[in-house]
Amino acid sequence: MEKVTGVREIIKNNFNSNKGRLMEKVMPKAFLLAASISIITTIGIAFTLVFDAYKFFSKVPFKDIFSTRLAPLASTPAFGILPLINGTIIIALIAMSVAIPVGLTSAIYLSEYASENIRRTLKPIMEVLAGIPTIVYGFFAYSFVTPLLMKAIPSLEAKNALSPGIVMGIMIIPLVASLSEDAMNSVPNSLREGALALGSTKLEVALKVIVPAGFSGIIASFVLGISRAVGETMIVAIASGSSKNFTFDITKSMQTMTAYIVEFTSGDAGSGTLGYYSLYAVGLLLFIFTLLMNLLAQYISKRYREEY
Amino acid sequence: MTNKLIDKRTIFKIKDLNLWYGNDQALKGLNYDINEHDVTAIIGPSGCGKSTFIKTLNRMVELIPSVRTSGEILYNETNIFSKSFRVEELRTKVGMVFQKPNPFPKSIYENVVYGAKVHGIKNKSQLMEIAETSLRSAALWDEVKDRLNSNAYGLSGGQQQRLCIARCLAIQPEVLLMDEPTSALDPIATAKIEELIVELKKEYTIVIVTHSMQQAARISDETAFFLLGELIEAGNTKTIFTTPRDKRTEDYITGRFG
Amino acid sequence: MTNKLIDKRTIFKIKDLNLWYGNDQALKGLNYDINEHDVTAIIGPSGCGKSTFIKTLNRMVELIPSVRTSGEILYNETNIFSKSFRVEELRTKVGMVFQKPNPFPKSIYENVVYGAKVHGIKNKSQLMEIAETSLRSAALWDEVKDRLNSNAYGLSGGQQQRLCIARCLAIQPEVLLMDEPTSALDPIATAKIEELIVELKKEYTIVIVTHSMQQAARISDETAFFLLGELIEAGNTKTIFTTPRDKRTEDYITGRFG
Amino acid sequence: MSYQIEDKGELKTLLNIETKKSNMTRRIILDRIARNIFLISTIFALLVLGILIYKIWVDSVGWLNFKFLTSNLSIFPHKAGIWGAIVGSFLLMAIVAPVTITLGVSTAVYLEEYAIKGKLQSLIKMNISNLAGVPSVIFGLLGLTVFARLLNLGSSILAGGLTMSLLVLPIVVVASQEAIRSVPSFLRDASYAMGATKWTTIRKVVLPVALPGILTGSILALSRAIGETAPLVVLGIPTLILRIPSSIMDNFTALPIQVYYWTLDAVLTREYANLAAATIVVLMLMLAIMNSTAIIIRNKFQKRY
Amino acid sequence: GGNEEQTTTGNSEQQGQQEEQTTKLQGAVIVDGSGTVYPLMAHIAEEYMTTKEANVSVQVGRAGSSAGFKKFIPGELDFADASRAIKKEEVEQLEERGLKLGEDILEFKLALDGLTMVINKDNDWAKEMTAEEVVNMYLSGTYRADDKVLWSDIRPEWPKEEIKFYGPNENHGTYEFFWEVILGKQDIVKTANLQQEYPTLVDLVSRDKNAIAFFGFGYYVNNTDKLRAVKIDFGNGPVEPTLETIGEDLPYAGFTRPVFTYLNAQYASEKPQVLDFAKYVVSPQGAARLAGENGFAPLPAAQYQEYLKQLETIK
Ligand SMILES: Nc1ncnc2c1ncn2[C@@H]1O[C@H](COP(=O)(O)OP(=O)(O)OP(=O)(O)O)[C@@H](O)[C@H]1O
Ligand SMILES: Nc1ncnc2c1ncn2[C@@H]1O[C@H](COP(=O)(O)OP(=O)(O)OP(=O)(O)O)[C@@H](O)[C@H]1O
Ligand SMILES: [Mg+2]
Ligand SMILES: [Mg+2]
Repeated sequence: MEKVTGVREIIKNNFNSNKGRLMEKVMPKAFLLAASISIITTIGIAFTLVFDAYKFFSKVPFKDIFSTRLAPLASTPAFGILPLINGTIIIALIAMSVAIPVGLTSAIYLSEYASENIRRTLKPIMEVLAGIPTIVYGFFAYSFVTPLLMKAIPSLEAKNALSPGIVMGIMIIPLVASLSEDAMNSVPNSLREGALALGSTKLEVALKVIVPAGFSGIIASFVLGISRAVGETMIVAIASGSSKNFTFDITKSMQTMTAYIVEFTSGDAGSGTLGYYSLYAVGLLLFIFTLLMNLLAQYISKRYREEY
Repeated sequence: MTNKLIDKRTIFKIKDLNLWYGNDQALKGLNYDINEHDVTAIIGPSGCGKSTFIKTLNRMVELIPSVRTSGEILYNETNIFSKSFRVEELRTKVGMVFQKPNPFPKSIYENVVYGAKVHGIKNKSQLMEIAETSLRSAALWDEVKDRLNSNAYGLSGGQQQRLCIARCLAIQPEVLLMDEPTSALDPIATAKIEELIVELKKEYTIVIVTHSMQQAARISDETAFFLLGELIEAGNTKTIFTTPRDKRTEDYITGRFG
Repeated sequence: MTNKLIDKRTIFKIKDLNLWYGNDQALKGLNYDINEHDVTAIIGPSGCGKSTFIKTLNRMVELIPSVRTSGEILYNETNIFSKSFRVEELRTKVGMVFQKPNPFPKSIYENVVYGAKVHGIKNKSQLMEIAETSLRSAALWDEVKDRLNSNAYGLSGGQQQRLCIARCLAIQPEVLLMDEPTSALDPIATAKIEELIVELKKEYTIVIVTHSMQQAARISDETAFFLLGELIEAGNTKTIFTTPRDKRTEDYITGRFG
Repeated sequence: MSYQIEDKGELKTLLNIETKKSNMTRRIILDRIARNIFLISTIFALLVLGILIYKIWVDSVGWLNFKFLTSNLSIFPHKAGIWGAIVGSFLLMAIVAPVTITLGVSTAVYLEEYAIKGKLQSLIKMNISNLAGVPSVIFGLLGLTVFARLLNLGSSILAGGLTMSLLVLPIVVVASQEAIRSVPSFLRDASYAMGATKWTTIRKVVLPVALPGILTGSILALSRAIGETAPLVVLGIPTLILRIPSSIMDNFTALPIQVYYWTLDAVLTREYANLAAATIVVLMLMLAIMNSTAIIIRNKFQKRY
Repeated sequence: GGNEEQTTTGNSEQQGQQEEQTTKLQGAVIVDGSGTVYPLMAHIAEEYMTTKEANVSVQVGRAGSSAGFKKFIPGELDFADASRAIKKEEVEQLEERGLKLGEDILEFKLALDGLTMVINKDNDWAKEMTAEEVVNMYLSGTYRADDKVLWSDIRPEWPKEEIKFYGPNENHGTYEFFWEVILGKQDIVKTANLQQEYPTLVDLVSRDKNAIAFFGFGYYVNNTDKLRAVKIDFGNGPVEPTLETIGEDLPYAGFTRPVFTYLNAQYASEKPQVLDFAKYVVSPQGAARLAGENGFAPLPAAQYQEYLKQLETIK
């Protein structure tokens, strides 16, 4: 058996020359550096928000923000955050009251009733729905859903909490549906069989066995949905207006925390003014809130995983 | 092919049963009667269609989308494949215990009363009564009576399997199908279950799939031997084990293959 | 314990080798010499540490983070665990063929020249020469010469395994480690590989793990029998198979356990 | 051991055949009804998608033409075109793509290949999944403070691109991690066994095999970035800008921004709603193309080993 | 919308006038401020960029008058648009930074806006009102302590139904003008529903028979199908706000207000494109020509001429 001459020598020489070895040392460091960008980003966000929020709170006493009057540009400005929190919560509630029932029932349908073919067709369509930019939903809410709702509810204002809430809910359906479906799918088939063998209908299997067994995953999907709803910006910026009134009337315009940030950064606040710093205070609150929600979702799905 | 005593009533009458998974035929022209209050053991090498067969008896096999069947299975004279026979009703009458214990991730109590609740019983004391009776019948009551509200996953494998049996008994089935109910259990737990089966036989008709020749011999009245989807030989267990008529049965029983 | 002929040069000298996976010791105080141009078969029941042992010879075992070793392995007189011995260099000299053929999802050509390219050979015609020679040595050239650029996954299992051997040969190692190289193959492909091993032995030192006593007897010069991480007996294959000194070796060889 | 079977008669009265039968019909009907409700609810989402597309299409009809695609912005609806926004969006992607793919893939390689299981690794992992949940406006604020003001990039394409890159980074990281993890370890072993170093193995074996997954994730990340609006609004993209950007330091407008302003201004000039709709159609078409590319890649390269 | 384009493409006379500038200008001009002024300013900017200096990028925002000044004062803008005159405090803040109004900061009136009272199309009684009636109805306490004013409080023959008062909120120059000039800084009715966004106002009034709102003429002309403008009697009979009646010497003068832009003259002297754009704004091609299309009445030509002269002095 002949051998190509020189291969061993070339390889040996290459080992002795130190090429490659440098790369071997440098690359892990480069990758670590890249990986730390994500941490730096988080720190950056936290720092940005805290830094400027601090400037805000050094001028506005903390207790002043627990007021229902929000008039950042008025001659006597007021920075009560309650209207924003109220608006955020109400719109998120509307959204979740659309997304949870529809998302959960779709998930049950896909996981327990649908044939493999139907599942394979519907899931990608859900993905498409989830991939539509939120600005498109915003346009849809304002130019289609609101006028439609106005016909049903004459007292509805052109900018209101209801329409963006509903559309936001529609936007969140795929998220809830697909995560809940994953949770239900991961319930072992043996439980399904056990229940069916007792003469249960599919409905009973789903409601009494599968949903309870996949509960943590389902709840985690709700929590993520809420976090999405709270953080959603463009739909509310377009369709819910920017009324800073403290109201529970969903036919009226409300402002969410995100919409406040958008309204103010899109020009209203020159840097260095109190209104400008108020953005960061609101941003900080929003950041902390969504962070907690995300951690909660992770905790729930980790904590209660693998029960069976 | 079958060899029944005259005084026993036939509960399942299987006529020309064929079953396909897609294009693969898993059951081939089965004809067989199962008698009331018998323990019928289904034996045969792996892949011969034992599980498929008993899952057909309560139509659980239909959960696999590719399955097609032909032929008839008469349950108390009614064809279980006929439109008027609702699958939920069949499964209520024909209970099933699986190879791996599959309790629900709920409390022991909730597991046992699941079926009763599903069937519309809401009365608390009635449910409690059902739970106790079923757990007693499954010989589990004494071991769990103090922790009915703890999670079923805290039980040992053998206890879980008896819980699954109790869960079945709670809805008063007439037949119990068991697919290798002891294969995941240790010998002691296995012995308990076997004892239980012998006891349950007084009240229920039992069809059991088993890999263990010894188990079949120990507990069953009738034995059916399957091979490659066909029913090769069936009849009184003693007869089958002592004087099998078919060469293949003999080979299998004596451990020459499988 | 070993029993070498005097005229053969020792290429691997293993001294007091211990290996732990976390807290579980998988290799226990091994002492063993492997001679140049021998085919050494490693046999023993499942889990006895065969794979662990040969993966230690090219330090592939270190890819598992929990692994700890003690003792020495001298390769041509140098301790492979010493700092000055670079693991890449060791692996270049000590090639390895795995149980399941593992070609890269690239063309046949790219598979064979992978090592050469990695080690800095860029010249096209030289690479082509390397590819052809290696494929010839692995007895695969005739079968694939017309489709060097098609994907390696289009080859049969046996061809893929020979491709993996060719890929090893391309960087001209001195030793070939083979971990049950034929266990995933059909008998005809196995026969081809065995033939090839006998052929390769002229140029390479080969250490082969096998589950098949027959294979060990057919192709190896030396055999080492492992049990629970210990080297029980080693020596000339004929001797081991005809007159094992240890009772456990005899039991294993005659199929009494494992 | 012997077990006392309780009197079955008692149970029989509790759960007699009649109860079971009478309930059965009700339960089965309930099941059928529920099934249909669940089906309708599943279809609801699709229906909305259909209505949304139909409605937007109807609004855009007559406005979406070659002139609209190739003309410059204008405050007059009939003159207005989105060429500037298209160029802006593309230039934005020209920043986002290299930045996120480099950072994202590197992070994934670090996490999957180099990081030792431990605090740092789980910190980074948790951090990434949290970042994925941070609202995009917050990224906007980060961009505004750090890129626009601190680094003095203003509302340039570079500032927007970097902000967007950080926003979609988690998507690329997670997808790449998934892809890298699915590279079978026997391929790595084969390479190591030939004396290849770790970096060589990653470069020549792991990354090429993981490439389809990485590409799919990257495309999905880009399609998220191309439709994101809030961070750009927060960065302060001007309302009217006519100059077609020629470098990454220029100010710009992008497709979703145009949708936003036109939707808001529809009250001033009604035809703006049509412009917004037409812009959405263009945006959605771009997304459709990107997503189908991703699907094609995913299907074409699925599992070859 | 009523503002169809009538742009002349060539614009040769323009080029002739600017002949001495052969070098093409480039760079950016940053404008922000009043949303009311935005359409006009944006239109001027677009004309400037399409017909004159294609390489200059004029960026027009519309944060609101007050917000515009907040950015203008620290030097973030070249121009601040305002639908009201700069306030004393704002002038003081400029002076703190060493900028003097009239020297470093130049004020230009751009055009004239007519404050328009709008009512529902179905409101067939309040089609004409006197200016005094308008003022009184919006003043807090004129008719009732709780400010729940009925139409019949104003004129007995009008319906006995409560008036719904609407208007833009404090963020808007329009509100400030209404409050300061028309109401004389007295309190507005407590029942007034003040909104941030014009769409909401338009919508609210178009759906409520008893609604009345005030806002700029521009928003009205774009929604004439939904709203009706009240003809105001300033003493010489009812006048409908139109481009022909709005103006300082014209019949609607009572509710006429100028809209402004403020130029940072330092930037204008440093950045030729800023100066050039400023000149364009006050030139006959600029505000004077485009005001009408955007719902404003132009100022007298002499006024623009004077501004132009002022700009010629900047070097
Ligand atoms: N879901 C399925 N899809 C397709 N074929 C199946 C399926 N389940 C079983 N089969 C095939 O049907 C045949 C009978 O399978 P079955 O599970 O009934 O055998 P078994 O006798 O129970 O074997 P074991 O003793 O291993 O449990 C086998 O060939 C099997 O491969
Ligand atoms: N990655 C690992 N982590 C922990 N323990 C391991 C690992 N790999 C192997 N072991 C343990 O080390 C012992 C030896 O394993 P090894 O794979 O070397 O056996 P083997 O002789 O090759 O067996 P087989 O014939 O099944 O391949 C076994 O007990 C095994 O469980
Ligand atoms: Mg089976
Ligand atoms: Mg092994």
